[in-house]
Amino acid sequence: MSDVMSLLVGQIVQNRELVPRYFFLMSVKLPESLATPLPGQFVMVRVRDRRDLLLGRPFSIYAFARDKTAPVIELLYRTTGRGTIALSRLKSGEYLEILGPLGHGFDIFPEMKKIVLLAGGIGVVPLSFLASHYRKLPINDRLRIIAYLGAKSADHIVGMDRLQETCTDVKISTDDGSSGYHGFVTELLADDMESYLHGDSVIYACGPPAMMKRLAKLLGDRPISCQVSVEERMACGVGACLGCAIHVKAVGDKTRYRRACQDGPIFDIREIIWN
Amino acid sequence: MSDVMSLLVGQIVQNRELVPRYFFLMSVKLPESLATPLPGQFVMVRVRDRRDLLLGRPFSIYAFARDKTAPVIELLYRTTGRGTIALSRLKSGEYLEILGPLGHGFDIFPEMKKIVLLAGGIGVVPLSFLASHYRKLPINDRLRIIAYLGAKSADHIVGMDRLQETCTDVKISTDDGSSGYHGFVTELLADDMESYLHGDSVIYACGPPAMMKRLAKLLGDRPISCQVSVEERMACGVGACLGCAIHVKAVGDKTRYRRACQDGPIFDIREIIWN
Amino acid sequence: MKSKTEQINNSEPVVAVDIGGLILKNPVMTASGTFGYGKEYAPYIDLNRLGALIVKGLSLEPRKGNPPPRIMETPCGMLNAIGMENVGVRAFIDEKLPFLRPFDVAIIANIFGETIDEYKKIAAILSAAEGVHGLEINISCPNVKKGGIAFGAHPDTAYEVTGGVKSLTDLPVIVKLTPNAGDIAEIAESVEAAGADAVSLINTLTGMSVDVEQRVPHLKNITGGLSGPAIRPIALSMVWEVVKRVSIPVIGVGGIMDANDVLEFLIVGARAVQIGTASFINPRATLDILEGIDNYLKRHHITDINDLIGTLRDGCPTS
Amino acid sequence: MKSKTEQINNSEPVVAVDIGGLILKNPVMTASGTFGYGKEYAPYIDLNRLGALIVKGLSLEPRKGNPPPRIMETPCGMLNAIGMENVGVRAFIDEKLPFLRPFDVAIIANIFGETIDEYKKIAAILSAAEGVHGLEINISCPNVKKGGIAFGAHPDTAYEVTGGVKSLTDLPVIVKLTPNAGDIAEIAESVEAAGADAVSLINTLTGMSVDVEQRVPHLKNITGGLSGPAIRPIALSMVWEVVKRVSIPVIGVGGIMDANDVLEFLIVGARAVQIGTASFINPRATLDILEGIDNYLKRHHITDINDLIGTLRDGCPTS
Ligand SMILES: Cc1cc2nc3c(=O)[nH]c(=O)nc-3n(C[C@H](O)[C@H](O)[C@H](O)COP(=O)(O)OP(=O)(O)OC[C@H]3O[C@@H](n4cnc5c(N)ncnc54)[C@H](O)[C@@H]3O)c2cc1C
Ligand SMILES: Cc1cc2nc3c(=O)[nH]c(=O)nc-3n(C[C@H](O)[C@H](O)[C@H](O)COP(=O)(O)OP(=O)(O)OC[C@H]3O[C@@H](n4cnc5c(N)ncnc54)[C@H](O)[C@@H]3O)c2cc1C
Ligand SMILES: Cc1cc2nc3c(=O)[nH]c(=O)nc-3n(C[C@H](O)[C@H](O)[C@H](O)COP(=O)(O)O)c2cc1C
Ligand SMILES: Cc1cc2nc3c(=O)[nH]c(=O)nc-3n(C[C@H](O)[C@H](O)[C@H](O)COP(=O)(O)O)c2cc1C
Ligand code: FES
Ligand code: FES
Repeated sequence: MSDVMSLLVGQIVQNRELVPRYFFLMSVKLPESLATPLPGQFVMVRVRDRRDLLLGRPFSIYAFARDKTAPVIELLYRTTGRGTIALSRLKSGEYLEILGPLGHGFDIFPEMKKIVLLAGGIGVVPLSFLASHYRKLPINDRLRIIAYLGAKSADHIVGMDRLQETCTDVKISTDDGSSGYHGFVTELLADDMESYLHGDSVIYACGPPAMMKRLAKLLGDRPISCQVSVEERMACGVGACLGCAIHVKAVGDKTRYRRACQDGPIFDIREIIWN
Repeated sequence: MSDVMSLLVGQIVQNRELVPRYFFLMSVKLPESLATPLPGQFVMVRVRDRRDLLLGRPFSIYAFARDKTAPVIELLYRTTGRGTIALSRLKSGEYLEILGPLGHGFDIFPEMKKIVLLAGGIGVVPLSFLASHYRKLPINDRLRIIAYLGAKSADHIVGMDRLQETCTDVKISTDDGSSGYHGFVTELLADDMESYLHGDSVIYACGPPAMMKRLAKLLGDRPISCQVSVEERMACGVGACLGCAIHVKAVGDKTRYRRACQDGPIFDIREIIWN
Repeated sequence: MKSKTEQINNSEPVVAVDIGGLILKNPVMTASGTFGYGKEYAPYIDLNRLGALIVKGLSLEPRKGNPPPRIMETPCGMLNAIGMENVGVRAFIDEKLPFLRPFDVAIIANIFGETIDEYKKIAAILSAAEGVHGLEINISCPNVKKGGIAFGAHPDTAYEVTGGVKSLTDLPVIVKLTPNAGDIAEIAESVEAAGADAVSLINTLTGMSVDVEQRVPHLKNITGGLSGPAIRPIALSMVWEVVKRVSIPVIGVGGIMDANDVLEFLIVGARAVQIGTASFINPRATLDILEGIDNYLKRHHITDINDLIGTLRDGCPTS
Repeated sequence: MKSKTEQINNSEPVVAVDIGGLILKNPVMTASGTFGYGKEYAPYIDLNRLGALIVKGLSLEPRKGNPPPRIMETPCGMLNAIGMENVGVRAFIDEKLPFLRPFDVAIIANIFGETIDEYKKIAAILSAAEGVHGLEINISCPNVKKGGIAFGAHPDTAYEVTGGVKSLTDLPVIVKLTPNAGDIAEIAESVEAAGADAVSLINTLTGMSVDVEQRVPHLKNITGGLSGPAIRPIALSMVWEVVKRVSIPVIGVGGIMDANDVLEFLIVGARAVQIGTASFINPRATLDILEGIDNYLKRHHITDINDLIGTLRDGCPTS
């Protein structure tokens, strides 16, 4: 039965406030049976015994390590509602219910030379994991990883430290100009876009819908592939409830819905209909 | 506004397992505005933010102290369901919502010489507080407090230590004979009953309905007054919902319902209709 | 521009609402049966601050109520089968109303009967009493003359009760609707036609819970009424249905715990709300909610709460 | 005596139940729409261990479903407005059924249509397919011919759909009842008269929730169906009403999270249960529940689960 997946009980190793009442970094120790997660995959997280917080909350995996004692995953999250606030109050030693890893990870292109990451706010999470994954590949030597990191303001920048370890270059933008480029992170990318159109680059992006929409427009049909991680409310996380519908293009002029969880959360940006 | 009562936020000072997975002793630090509780009064306790555990849980007050920093109440509780299990998992430093003290306390009879306490299991809680209250009265010197403590078995005896400090005598019975008298605690009391019928004694009792019913029968119309603390499910604790109905005798042959919370939880044993 | 915003921020928003001619200071009322006769909560809150105080349901004669256990907790909710215990309308006037009269708050008497005649008698008695500002008719009760089916289950019986009461009182009449009927909006239309000044909804949903170890219902009465946050989404959707069908004010009730919940009902179109089970959990719930509403109105630069009512937009949240 | 007790404790209790001629290994089924087409949960549990597997609701033609957001959490519950997205009955047979056939588990197809004719066509197609062991008719769907009111809202339309499907199939037919009708027991009687082999209840209750910051509904569809533990007391009381009125098997659905919840339904009189939302929270919920039931039966020395069904006693818990 060891290859059967199941809901796992994880124990919190650490739950640290990075930006007060806003960003938290949590590491969770899990049973050996946890499958090795791929960058872009996510987990459904529940606080044990909390029937009022009924559904699991989806979180991308920020980092993974299989240390001597057990597998440990790291989550980086923002408190936005009841569930994440409840999470932020948990202390090390407490238990969580974790389902995953779920969904498909990012496609890896070992033939590329430049890996471009576009992160809006908390969107840095799967991209940071992806960067460290690329760095572990044998192609590492010739690989340039350039990260564009957008935030509301200087004190809302999160994930910088890790990116600086794995990326060749990290470029910052803030909406209020308090750090780096003053404006949207997509504009920052736009300035460099030409240099990525030589068939040796790929873009990975994750961020708020507005950013994704701008990016889609910016890319148009320029010759570069781009994968994005999308967010939609989820109930099951495994493709059964059809709750997490993402509007995508289908054959001809038609459109259809795909499941963010099972068919995603990684999609080709050009497949998605942004509205 | 300081004399207006309100829902208080208490902080757990200690939450200790006395009998594994069964009895717990909790002390809670409360704001200065807490009114001084009387023996027999209770509090409604809620775990903060737990909408699934919607209603407060009523608990008699086990002890009270107004130490240098703040008032502290002690609760002694048994885990029986979701609410008490959730309570038992809380750690010191965590917060509770507390309403109270509520209800009426036991009547105090300073003219009595013998105070007889009859406790079944967790029923020891309000009686132990009562004993220490009597001990603080100026009549202390001439006061004999005799406690009869019934439990399932030796390892389910709880509250002994405190009773031994405050009582002249503590008599034990267990259902299985593993400690003290083998049988029901009411039988133990029955043996001594004659000595309490001289107008200088009063009985206070708290325990499971079966014990209370036996006691009522044992007392019949013997010349001794007896006050009991009753239990019934509660929603508001303040007399508004009428949820906590206790069936009592009314004028003539009639019966009516009274509220365990506001009209009790202390009643004259002879008022109640045990069924 | 900035100075204007500041001005708005500093001045208190208008929160008074008009319920069929009864002007309430604010839209927050207590729900019948969850606030006793008012006195029980007087040690906890200043009753003058409430929009209205609705008392426990009153019958013509005193009622003893159901045998215990009468309540049970359920996931995010509670069941109750109090059995309509109350002191009766005359004892209410003699023993309970004198305590309430000095307060500057609208007192609404919730009433119920087993026949239309009973409803009418109670209404007449209360209308003659000083210090009652409105009536709320609970039509969830079984109609003994029509085989025990609730008055509120059929448009015609609901119409009759409402019309009967209206013919005997000058007080504003709120009809409280039950969710256990087929089409609640149809009943609402019917009581509007009968002259109701407002409708309130929802009363509790019939529910049940069982002790599996002993194989007995948790309530002696077997079934009870479900209230609390569990039912809020149901109440909200019923209010949404009803506001589209009637033009009299709609009062939202069901599972409201905080200001956010109240705002949902107002945005959907409720003119006022009632706080029930929440008062059990926090006696100050009504006033905490009022503060929360005030903050919201200020934050959103809404100067009059009536400008918020019924402003649900189409579309979906953008994030 | 002691050796007898031990013997009982050691032998496995009988848990098979008979649902209108369909013998299920045990009374635990998956609820339609909460278990996909079965395959989605195959990595998590051994499908062979289920009492029955009910697939996502099927229509004659594929359906795209509603625009997102489609779901929202509520206190102890969730709202969904999937909009009946499904691959259509033919693609189900061609693409989904082959995966399920090798399993030794009763496969029940949940079906819905907008006209009686559609229901009949789907039933006929499925009856001809190998590997479908029963049909569950979802009558919560709006009847386009009768002004969009749900088939399940009226005894006559419920009767017609049931009779129509029964005339075209030899498979056992379960009719799934909606709680959004006035008197659910009346509908149950009506579908029993039309030949239903069993009824299942409840489907979701209509609910709603609003984002007060943006003043938009949380669901793009505005309203959705409420499921999860919040509705359990309501489902249980409806099952209790229905078992008193029909003699066909009743299947309990609504808010079941654990074995204790299942036992409540069985004790009240349900012959089997369906697990819905709980599978989202724990993919193994059905099997964990089975283990819990087994423990209970052993602890209570019940050798056949059928001896537990409908054994609710009068009176109240003694403690
Ligand atoms: C694949 C995926 C990966 C994600 N990765 C991260 C991450 O690494 N870090 C992080 O901070 N957040 C991440 N999110 C968003 C995160 O799931 C939500 O912020 C979280 O669910 C909010 O829960 P809440 O109870 O605090 O908010 P509430 O608004 O109270 O939640 C109510 C309901 O809405 C759902 N919900 C609310 N916002 C979102 C959202 N943006 N996406 C999906 N569901 C939502 C909740 O899950 C819940 O069911 C991810 C979402 C998805 C789909
Ligand atoms: C005045 C009073 C004083 C009490 N003092 C103590 C005490 O000092 N120590 C102690 O251990 N217990 C005491 N109890 C009992 C205690 O309230 C219950 O054990 C507790 O509420 C059980 O909650 P639960 O969630 O664990 O149980 P569950 O059975 O899961 O609770 C479900 C619901 O039933 C109610 N309930 C269950 N059992 C009881 C009960 N016996 N009395 C009242 N409500 C109940 C709960 O409050 C809750 O609303 C007292 C009860 C009353 C009325
Ligand atoms: C204990 C209790 C007693 C109630 N008594 C009455 C009543 O006498 N008359 C009435 O119209 N509604 C009564 N109700 C219903 C409430 O007024 C309200 O409609 C319902 O509880 C839903 O609101 P809530 O979820 O905020 O509690 C009672 C509810 C509870 C919980
Ligand atoms: C996401 C979702 C989709 C559903 N789809 C269907 C469906 O297609 N057909 C149907 O008859 N019921 C459907 N239901 C209702 C469930 O089968 C079940 O009746 C309801 O959810 C109550 O059970 P629960 O509280 O255990 O979830 C659906 C429920 C959910 C939550
Ligand atoms: S979350 Fe259930 S299908 Fe995606
Ligand atoms: S608990 Fe509400 S009246 Fe006693």
